[in-house]
Amino acid sequence: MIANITILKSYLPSEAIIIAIVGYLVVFASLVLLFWFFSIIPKILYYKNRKGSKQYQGGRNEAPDHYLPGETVAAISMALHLHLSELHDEESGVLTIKKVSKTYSPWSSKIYAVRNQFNRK
Amino acid sequence: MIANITILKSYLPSEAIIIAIVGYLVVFASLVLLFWFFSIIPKILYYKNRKGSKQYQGGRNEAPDHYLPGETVAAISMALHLHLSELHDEESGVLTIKKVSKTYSPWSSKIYAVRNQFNRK
Amino acid sequence: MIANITILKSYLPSEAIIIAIVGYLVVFASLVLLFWFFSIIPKILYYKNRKGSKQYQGGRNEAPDHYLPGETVAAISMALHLHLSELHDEESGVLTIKKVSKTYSPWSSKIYAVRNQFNRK
Amino acid sequence: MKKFITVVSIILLLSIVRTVIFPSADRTLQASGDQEIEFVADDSGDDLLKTSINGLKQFFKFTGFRNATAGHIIMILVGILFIFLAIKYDYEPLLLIPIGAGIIMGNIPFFQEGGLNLQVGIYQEGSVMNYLYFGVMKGVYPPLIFLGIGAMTDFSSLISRPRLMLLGAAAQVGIFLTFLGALWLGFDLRESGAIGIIGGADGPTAIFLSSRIAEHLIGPIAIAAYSYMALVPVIQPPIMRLMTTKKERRIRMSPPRAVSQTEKILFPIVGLIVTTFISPSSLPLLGMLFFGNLLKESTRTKRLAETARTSMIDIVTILLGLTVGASTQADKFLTADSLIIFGLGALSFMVATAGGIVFAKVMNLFTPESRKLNPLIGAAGVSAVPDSARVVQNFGLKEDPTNHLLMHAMAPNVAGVIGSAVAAGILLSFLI
Amino acid sequence: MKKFITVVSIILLLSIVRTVIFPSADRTLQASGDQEIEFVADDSGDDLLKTSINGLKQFFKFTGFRNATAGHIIMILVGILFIFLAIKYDYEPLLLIPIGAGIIMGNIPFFQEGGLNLQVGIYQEGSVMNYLYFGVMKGVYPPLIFLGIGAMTDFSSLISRPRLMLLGAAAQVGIFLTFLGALWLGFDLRESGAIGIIGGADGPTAIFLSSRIAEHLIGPIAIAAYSYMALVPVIQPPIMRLMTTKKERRIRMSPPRAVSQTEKILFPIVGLIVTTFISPSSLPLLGMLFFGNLLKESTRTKRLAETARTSMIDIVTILLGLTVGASTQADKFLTADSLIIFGLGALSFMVATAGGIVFAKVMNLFTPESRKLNPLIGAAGVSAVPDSARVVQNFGLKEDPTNHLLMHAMAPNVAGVIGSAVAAGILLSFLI
Amino acid sequence: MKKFITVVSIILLLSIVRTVIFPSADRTLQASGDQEIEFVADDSGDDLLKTSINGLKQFFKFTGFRNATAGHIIMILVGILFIFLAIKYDYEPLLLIPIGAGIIMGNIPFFQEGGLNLQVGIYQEGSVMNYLYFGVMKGVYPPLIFLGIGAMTDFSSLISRPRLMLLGAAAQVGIFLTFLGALWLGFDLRESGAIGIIGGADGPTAIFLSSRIAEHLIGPIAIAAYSYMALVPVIQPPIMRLMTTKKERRIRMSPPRAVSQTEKILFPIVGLIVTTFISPSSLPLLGMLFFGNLLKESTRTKRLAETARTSMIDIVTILLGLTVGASTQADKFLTADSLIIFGLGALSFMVATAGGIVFAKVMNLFTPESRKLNPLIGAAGVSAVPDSARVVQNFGLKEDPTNHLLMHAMAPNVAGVIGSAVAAGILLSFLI
Ligand code: NA
Ligand code: NA
Ligand code: NA
Repeated sequence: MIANITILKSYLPSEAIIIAIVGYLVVFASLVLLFWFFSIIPKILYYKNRKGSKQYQGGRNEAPDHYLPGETVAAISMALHLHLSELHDEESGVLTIKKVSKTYSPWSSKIYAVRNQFNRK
Repeated sequence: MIANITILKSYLPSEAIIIAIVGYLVVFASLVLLFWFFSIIPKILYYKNRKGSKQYQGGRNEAPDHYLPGETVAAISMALHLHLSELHDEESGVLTIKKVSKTYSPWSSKIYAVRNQFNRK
Repeated sequence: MIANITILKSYLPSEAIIIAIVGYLVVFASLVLLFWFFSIIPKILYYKNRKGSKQYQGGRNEAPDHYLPGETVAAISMALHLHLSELHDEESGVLTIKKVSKTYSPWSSKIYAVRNQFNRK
Repeated sequence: MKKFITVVSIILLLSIVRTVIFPSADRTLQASGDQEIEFVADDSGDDLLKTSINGLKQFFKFTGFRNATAGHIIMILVGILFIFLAIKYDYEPLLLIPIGAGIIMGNIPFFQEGGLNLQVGIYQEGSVMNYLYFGVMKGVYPPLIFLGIGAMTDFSSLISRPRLMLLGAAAQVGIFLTFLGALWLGFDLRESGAIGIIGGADGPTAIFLSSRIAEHLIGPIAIAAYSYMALVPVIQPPIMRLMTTKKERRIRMSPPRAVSQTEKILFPIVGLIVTTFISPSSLPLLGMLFFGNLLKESTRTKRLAETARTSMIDIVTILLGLTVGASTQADKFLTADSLIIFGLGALSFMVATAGGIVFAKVMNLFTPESRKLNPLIGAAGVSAVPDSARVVQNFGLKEDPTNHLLMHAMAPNVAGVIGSAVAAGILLSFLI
Repeated sequence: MKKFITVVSIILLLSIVRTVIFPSADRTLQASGDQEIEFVADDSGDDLLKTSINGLKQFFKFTGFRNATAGHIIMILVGILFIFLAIKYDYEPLLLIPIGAGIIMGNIPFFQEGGLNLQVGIYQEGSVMNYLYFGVMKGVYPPLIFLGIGAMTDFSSLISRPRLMLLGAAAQVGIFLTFLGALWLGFDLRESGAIGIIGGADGPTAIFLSSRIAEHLIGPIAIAAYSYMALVPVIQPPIMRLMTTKKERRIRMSPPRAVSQTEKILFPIVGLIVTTFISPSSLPLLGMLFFGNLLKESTRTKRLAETARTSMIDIVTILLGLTVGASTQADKFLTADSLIIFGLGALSFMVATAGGIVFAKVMNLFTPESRKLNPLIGAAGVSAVPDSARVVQNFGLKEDPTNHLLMHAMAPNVAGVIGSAVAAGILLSFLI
Repeated sequence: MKKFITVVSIILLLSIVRTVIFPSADRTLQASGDQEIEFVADDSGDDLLKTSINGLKQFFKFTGFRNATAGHIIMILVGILFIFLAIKYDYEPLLLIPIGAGIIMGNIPFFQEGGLNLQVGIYQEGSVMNYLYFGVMKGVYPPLIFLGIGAMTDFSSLISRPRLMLLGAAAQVGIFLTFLGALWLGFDLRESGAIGIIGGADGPTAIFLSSRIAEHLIGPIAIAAYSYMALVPVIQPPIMRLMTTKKERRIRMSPPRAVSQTEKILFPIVGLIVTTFISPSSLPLLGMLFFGNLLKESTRTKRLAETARTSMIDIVTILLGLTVGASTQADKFLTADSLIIFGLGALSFMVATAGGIVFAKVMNLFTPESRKLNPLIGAAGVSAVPDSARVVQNFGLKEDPTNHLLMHAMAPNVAGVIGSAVAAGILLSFLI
């Protein structure tokens, strides 16, 4: 990196290099800060919950009862995902089905046209 | 009211007091006019209907057949309302149910994320 | 037409007549061009399809299997259309049904009001 | 009781605030000194009742009762008529109800003497209606409506029998003859072009063209276009009867062929390029129309097409209808010009209908018996989608209850939309 | 490996491009010469680390940490409080969450010394928030919200018993007394008018009026109006207890009559004409309200009504809430005026509640026993739809668990919306 | 027959009107006298056919056929290619189809010699496209898109394992190296900043930043960003293969923990405050992103979130895609700069991918065996949500068909969006 910078420096104004370095550092800083917050927040919430009613926590988080190992769920989710990505999205899936059920004849598309266009403008 | 005004007058420009009085009167005037119109309109309509076919009126207004005493309906409506206000609104009710059926595992929210995000932008 | 133009000419600037003639010709030209394109395109596509896999064409166009004579479909579509136009559009049809099922009592409209207005603004 | 104490404490607090922050309370009087409230001239009279009456009088000056003219009342009645026709006879309610409400709103009389701008009227700078009218004046709403129309129109009837497109071209004769007629009646070239487009029987196109070349006529042109579009079931049948023989009206047409999805995808792309190369000025309208259709037919962007043909077009329709209606403010609208425009509009719809029918008959001269056209469908070439296609269907059924012309009429019907947009583009490039 | 080669080839290509197209690479240095990056003053020091630290310092100047003041922190906490109240207690969440988020966004501290415009703040020209705020400043959003409200409101409770409308008029006394109170506290006439409208208990109306006559107070007025609308369940019950006897609270009202669809269609048309003839300046609000209702009741334009009450109103609500929240930028918002406005706002809600109740009692004096009103429903006349009707219902149930007042309270509730819009129009015509 | 009489009467009426109202019909000639229609120079020739041919010639001057250049044709073909790729291979169709259609519409050739403004082109004042392009030029559309993205994104993958956020930071190295590369190739500082942001792999962010600091490059930068986002499945896998060992690619990661609703609600609030305190200039993007997410997670504003992620984002996507596409008008777009920008864009995507992977490997050095990261998920840090997460998943499955990385990759994927928005903010505050 340093070597790189030395090479670049002959071509580049140093303010640019500083902008790049500072910029990259700050992007890190902001996500590190977020990381730090969200490492702490659950501890605080958990601490609060432990002190509060046990039931509350249960209400919030029924997971333990229905817990499924992550791998299983991942597999399920993948199956779901592949299924969904085949249909592009739920909505377009629905529309595709409609469309198929409508193209039973050379005329069908016009029925659709009529239905749509009678609401026109 | 007059006493009030006298006290205020030492502090307030009289145009302000007039604006207030005229303003309040006019608000009343406009709603009194509406009141007057909608006291008369049903009479005109009813008169017209009575002269017209009896059937027409029946078609418009099947209420007599299925009439329920107001108190009963109010009770029903209140039950409905309390039920609905618990769910915030129909829509959010639906979504809440969906959400519940989805949080069966620590992973579930991400399935949702995947489904949503694959349509992204 | 020519006679017409002669009569008009005494009243009209000739540029206007030219605009009208050229304009009308160009409207024709653009639709003739489209006509010409879409007379040719299916031939190209059909030629390509004939050279390609027969199955592809089948997949695209299941019509032959379920073919219905155009007259029949037209009749069906007309029935559909009359049915739909009676309901104005699908949506309003649905809403009409809802409305009917709601006007069973003098109070009913207010239940609706409550349900609607609790989401207000 | 707790609350009563709260009230009292708030009042006390506010009193303290007052004396601390504003030691001299005359800030009010000074500030109001330069405002133009003049009804306190007889403040010295000291009679509150009398001054109040003066105040009421002053107020009355601002009411609609005081500022109303016969024109306002006439226009409000017209607005009510539009709403009545839409509700009672279902004439294009999606347009006539917003326009009717707009006419009423645009003709509520308000005080505008001495150039006082209360920011109420659609022509007053800073009013809400004026901001919403911007989309009409700059021609932004019509292309957005075309986007939605494209996303809801199925062009397969056209694709399957492209020669029917020519009927959509033929009916545009109404545009050009009306253009000449308007000139002959004394309108200038640009005004005549905008008036001519009423014959295109297409509301957004008419608004778009007039916003570009005759802004001051947007109101009457738009109202005429939409009125006659709503009245198509009244205007067209007599012309159709006059121009066709009984035998012609009974001609049966063969069913169109199937159209593949590839052709449907190609149509908007080819259509966009071909029509706008010929008439680049039609780009805002035709570009959007075909873009919307591509969103629909691509099968990959269903959610965009869905939004374009529902919430997007609805929002624009509401705003367009309302502001076009409101633009009929009596003092600007009730002129001899508006009346003449209405007369010309009626004529142009009749001429366009006749033009389509005649051209269908001409085409039949060059067509073998088996592929003859029923000349009635030429009447659908005026556009006014889909009402004129419906008129053709119903008229055909009267002659022969088994002869369904609806599907055949849809082709010239949508071609008429393209045709009038091209015509608008040409007029624009000659007259801008 | 193939890709590695691609990378290398692209780099080579770019290098060639560089030497061919820009023979002298100093274009960069020249171009950047006139830019205002000053942290390279000690470039001569040549120590990259040192310069980097300078860069970091320069950067720090721009962060919120450096520019934050106590005001920013207070306002961010207020924003969080709004969000908390909305989520925890369900107080008008559709408004308080956008407003709360807006308050936070409007109070992120940014560098603006020396007039530098980073286009971040809502009051900085060219910023995105500034563009979105346009709809608030010009009063365009409130009428659009009224359009949606009209399209979702059922006025049949009003139509069936029109005399309940008067309660909606009576409660507007809060507006005019607050107007006088604000004047007395030293605000000028226009400011007082805008502050008074808080007593109308209607957010869009308050924003609309203040955008016209006291633009600099939009923030505090809107926040006060929405805050107290959310707090109606806290503010109203004590007043209701104070002003009514146990016997009055137990009065049962007879059920209203059925309303025909014709009446429902006539209501928006007649309502529009009557109210705006009296107060033409209310046209933007009441015109839109009744137009929306006509879309709903005409039964012919369901799709437009549906869009108006869903996506259209939602979009406007998001933008309105967000920008109204963001307009509370600490340095403009945290003033003594804002505090006084909040105090006056609380009072005006109480006065309005009392006004409605008292008037109901007065009406009872002239009413036969069988048609007596339960004075509690007068409290619903403040508007704050539908919360104050709910408060009445719950309060009534406490006295008599079988006496449902909700339906009766809806009538003054929606009449209150009309009443405060008329009041806003009158103030506008006097004070603009 | 009745109608025939009507026609005749209308004509008669109009004739009378003409003679009464305009006694001298030369109003037309006068009015048209000052218009610039010059093709009647040889009117004296009196030969209508000849003059008509002149008219046709005049018309031809305006057609696309006459004004087309090679550039226009090339760009139209590019537009068709975009549409083809989107439909055939499903590459980001929601973007590529509007952009492709926009490219075609923006490159329909029109007459603009002598400064004549036909109001057709996107860069011509007063054209519809120009009005719609406003939202791009002023950077208004991108924040609205972020609002919708926030309302559809579930951040729980991030919340449950916050350290994965760092991968989203690491991949932004592409931005800063591309920035330096662009400078080195001769662009000035601002241009280089805008070009660098292509490496952020986030279309709205790229458009937002370039609209602020390099307006003239919006077109190529946006097209490059979206093109490479669509091509992520082609660009990333070779880099992923090159930078990882077989063993690394098979690392299995433990499932994340459950996330409570409270944490989900806190995330947008804390995220908004933290990131915009560090980089206030990112407020328009990140503020909207987190606000949208708050609407979603608050559970109280479902209807607003629903609208934000459906009709609102769809409308903005349509307008953004279309106008960004149309901004590629050949004479402004086909420059050496655009080519270089495309080259740099490709490089920056590769560098960003590598940066994410390398950083994941570095993190593994400091991580106990049980919590090791699969370095492939680093590649998802470039953002390009959700395509790059999908690429990671598919690539992982090739190595081990039971190792699902999708869920793990979502975390750096959404963190990458935040990271590039922060980077955009920093560049903005340095370069504005
Ligand atoms: Na037409
Ligand atoms: Na009120
Ligand atoms: Na990124």
